Amino acid sequence: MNFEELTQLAERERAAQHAMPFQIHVCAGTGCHAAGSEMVAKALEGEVARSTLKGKVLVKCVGCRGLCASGPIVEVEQQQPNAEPASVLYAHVRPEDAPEVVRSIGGEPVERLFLDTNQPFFTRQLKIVLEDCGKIDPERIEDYIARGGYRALFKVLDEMTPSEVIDEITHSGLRGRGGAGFPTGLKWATVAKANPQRYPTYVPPGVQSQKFVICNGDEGDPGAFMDRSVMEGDPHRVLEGMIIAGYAVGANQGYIYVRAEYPLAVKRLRTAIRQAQRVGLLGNNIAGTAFSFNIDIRLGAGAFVCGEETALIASIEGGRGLPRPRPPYPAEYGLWGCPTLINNVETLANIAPIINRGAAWFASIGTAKSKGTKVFALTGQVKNTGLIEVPMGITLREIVFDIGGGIPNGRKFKAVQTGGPSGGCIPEQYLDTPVDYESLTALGSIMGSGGLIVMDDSTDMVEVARFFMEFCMEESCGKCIPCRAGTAQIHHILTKFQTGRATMRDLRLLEELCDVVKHASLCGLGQSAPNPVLSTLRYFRHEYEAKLRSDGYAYGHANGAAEEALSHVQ
Amino acid sequence: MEKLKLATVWLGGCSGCHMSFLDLDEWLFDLAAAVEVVFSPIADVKQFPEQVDVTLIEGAVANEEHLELVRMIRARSRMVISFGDCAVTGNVTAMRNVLSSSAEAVLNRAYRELPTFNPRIPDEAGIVPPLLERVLPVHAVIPVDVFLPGCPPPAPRIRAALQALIEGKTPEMIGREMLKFG
Amino acid sequence: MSVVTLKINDQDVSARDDATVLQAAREAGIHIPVLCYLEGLSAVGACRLCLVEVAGVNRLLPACTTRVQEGMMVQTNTPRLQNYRRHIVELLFAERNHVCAVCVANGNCELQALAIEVGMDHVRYDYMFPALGVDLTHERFGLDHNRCILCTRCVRACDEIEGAHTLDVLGRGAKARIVTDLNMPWGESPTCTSCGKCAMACPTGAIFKQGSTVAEMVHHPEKLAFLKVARERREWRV
Amino acid sequence: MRRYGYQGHALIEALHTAQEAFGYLDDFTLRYIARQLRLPYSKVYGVATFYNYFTLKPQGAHVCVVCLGTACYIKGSPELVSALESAYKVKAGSTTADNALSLLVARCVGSCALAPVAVLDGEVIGKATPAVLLERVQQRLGAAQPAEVAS
Repeated sequence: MNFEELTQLAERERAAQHAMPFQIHVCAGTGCHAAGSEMVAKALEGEVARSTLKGKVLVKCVGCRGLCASGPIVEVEQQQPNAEPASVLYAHVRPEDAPEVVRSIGGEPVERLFLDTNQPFFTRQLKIVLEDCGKIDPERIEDYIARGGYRALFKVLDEMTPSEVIDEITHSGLRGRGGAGFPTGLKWATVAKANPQRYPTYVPPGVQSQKFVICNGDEGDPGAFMDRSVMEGDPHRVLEGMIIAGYAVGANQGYIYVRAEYPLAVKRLRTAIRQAQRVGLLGNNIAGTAFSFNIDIRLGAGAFVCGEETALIASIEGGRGLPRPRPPYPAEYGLWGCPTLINNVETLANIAPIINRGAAWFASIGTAKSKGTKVFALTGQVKNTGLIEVPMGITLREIVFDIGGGIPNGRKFKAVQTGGPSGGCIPEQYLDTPVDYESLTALGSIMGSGGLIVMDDSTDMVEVARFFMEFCMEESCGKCIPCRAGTAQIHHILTKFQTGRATMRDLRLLEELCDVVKHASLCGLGQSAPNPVLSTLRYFRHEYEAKLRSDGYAYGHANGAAEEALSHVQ
Repeated sequence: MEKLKLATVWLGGCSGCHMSFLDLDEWLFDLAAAVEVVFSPIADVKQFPEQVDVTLIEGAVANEEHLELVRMIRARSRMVISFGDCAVTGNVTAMRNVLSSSAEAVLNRAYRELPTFNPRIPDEAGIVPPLLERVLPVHAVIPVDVFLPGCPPPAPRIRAALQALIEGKTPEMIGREMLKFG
Repeated sequence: MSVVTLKINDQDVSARDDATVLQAAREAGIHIPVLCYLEGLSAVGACRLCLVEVAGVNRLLPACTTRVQEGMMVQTNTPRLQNYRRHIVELLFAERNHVCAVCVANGNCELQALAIEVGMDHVRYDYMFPALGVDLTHERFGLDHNRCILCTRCVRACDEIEGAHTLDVLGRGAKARIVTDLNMPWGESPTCTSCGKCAMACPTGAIFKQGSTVAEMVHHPEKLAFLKVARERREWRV
Repeated sequence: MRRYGYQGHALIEALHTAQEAFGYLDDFTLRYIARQLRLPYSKVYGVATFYNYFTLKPQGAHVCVVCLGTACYIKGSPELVSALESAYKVKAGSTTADNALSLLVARCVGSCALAPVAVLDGEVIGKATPAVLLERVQQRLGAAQPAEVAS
């Protein structure tokens, strides 16, 4: 396929869609799917076929719309000349609502199911990564192309050198969305520069490439499902980002590492890869150029540590997912010892928009050091749970109270937890902190991959810390001692707090141990594992102290130095 | 000048540490000149005295009597020394903890499963103090000032520690001679 | 191959540019404690005892895997490092059932020696007392999981030098254990050559010769480095 | 395995395929995979036990996975687990004696907005309460074993 063919395909698809004056989008994301959206879609299709609108309404299943708690979500779109389609959103739609929904098409919306999009949940969001999620059918490449998909790839292949692509990404200020926030352009430049022959390598036969691009879709944080929604709702966007990355760094082979627990994401990515291969956007000599790029899917198998770059590589190589010391970094010494670019799903989903609209546009969004938007999975004790995308620099208060709609059941806000088991709890007094990498780190938490869990005043913060530590303990790979034995001891001490057996001595030891695990562990899992404990100790220390046993360690006290204790015998 | 009041007690251990203590041979005479032994398994004193300068605790805390005693020792002693590996780590005494976290299982194993003759857990009131669920090192129960490891601590190590204390100094527990477990 | 100069503990040291900080330090007679590292085996940077401070790097780096660089400034024994090392050794003692008094390696144990080196007079953590087994099915060797610190020296010796790969690690985290083949008794292993390199490599009393009793097991880790050189270079042909 | 040219790095893919086919990984399967990929037994065993997704024990006729991810946890999923545990006399992570039901817990099934979540034979049950979940499980078990429900 060349650019002309792409344009033609897009035109054709758009014309076909415009021939249908109405579209009904039924969310088929995991949340709505679980709420029965498949039945709703069938009912709507049947109803349309029976109605006078037959042939004028297209019913399609789309990716996540974000407001998962109100699922199944249905959107009715009406084409308008020279403007974005007018749309009406319905929540909690059941199959038996189908006749009413179809009857209302072209007329007044169904009041009972109507979801006002003029509320902060929608108006305060800014969608870049998720712009097509919930608009397009994730199982049809034509739909993606019709909305401008793969234009960025052709722009890159036809007009830009690899180093120009890297410059563009660098100037955009994009930083890794996997959690640590490493500048993406710098990472690409390092891989592009890296010499594949520097380290002795063993590349298995059948694997040709000397450099690799890996998409990290091993979203393991409990309470996070951003990457899942992107992979399920807009898989081609991820592929396009990967192909561009491959072109920029000089790699010909890519791997998407996805959790096996995400069967729908795996299925949609497989479909997307097949479709892209069929039209010549993946494979040898893409778009008739000299550039070739292939993508394979590798399944994770349930190990949180494999989100760590070097552990992920070990897993793709077919081994236990053990991290190894860095340096050398994967950018120089990665998969099978070759230079390897590893980017998170959300990072790669940002690439095409940056190429299309330019680095300056992207850099105009966000704060001085954190550009663009961030997708969060907003969950916990908050009215509107779901998937949101917000510009960097928005405050936590806006997220929790405007977008999230505040705390339900008349309870009070207590803390918001970001970054999952690697992050921390942020209390009320810091709610006006802008969301960017540096500010969250300064508060003892991290941006993380995007889990955002709201806790109300009924939450026991020591229990929260213990919960996360149990997670880290069970997910520790066991290779290095501070993480393997340290997380187990932290968990043990926290359990003592919860069973009324902790003493002041345990509190002191807990603090010392957190410092050891944080600084002596081998990889990010161990280094960040103490964060939930440290942040709750910092902001909710009184909750720990209130749990100390009342008789404490009160069986006398040590005298320590004999010089003083025994001075009377001298 | 007062003489240093020294106590030694024997909790959950084999008495090997006390044997090693006796291995100090003729230095015991020098010791006797410098300290007053106010309580010890090798002295006939029934009640732990009110005021003690230094108490050496051999053995781990294994039953309720031990628990009560170490708390009393802490209250009445200026310096408490964990004397030997059982006191410092739990050592062999604590190996029963691996078996189960309940004392019941340990008693069953020792008195019911293993004996070939008259298997029965001694249950007459007041004859045996109840076992703790888990055997604990002394510092898990009370603050300890000095740790004197070894199974048993070699006599020269005991001497070096006591010598320092007699001189009113804190023993320097450094290096293989002073610190090796086992 | 060129030579770089660096400073370790304020002492000028020169080393080949492909040397690790640990090698450079050893050449210069500067001691850095290690546990999972063994000359002759690949370095994995797992035990974290050899962590050192490098000026300009805000993380601690393992000396065994970090390459020297021109002008590097390394500190190997700061109070902070000493503190971490003691904690690490204490964590190991609390993790499984290390009872020196009844151990075959008493007096010849690297863990015990480290405890002395870091000044561990007692363990501040609660002991975990996991119930772990002992495999005595092999006719020549025994494997006591209670004394294993998961340094994987035996696994690497078995794979890298003997080439049998009878040993590996099963599970993960605190539940990880050394495993023989498909978790079968060692004595029934179809792959074990009974070469004993695992016993040479073991730093504690976890792998031992059958029949050895308290304090009788002496390991010979230095033999492995010799074998490695012999097998790789093959220069002493007869 | 052929797809990857019998390469060692295909181990995880091979384990996935085998588990999909047989439901779990038994000794024979592990042995076969090791020989086909020319990998040491201990390595195959090490990998199979490292990852949560693989199981070496057969599962029950029905599988109920309760999510213990953060969002589900703070919205009460531990109560779901204990309700099932006491109703069917089964510990989390194991299977009932009659092999009818396996009760598993997951770290996160990624449906946090529906917390608390349980997955019963692949069907996601969102905003679950102990009562609803017990009812649904009983329906499944009943369908498979009408005799037992009658008794």
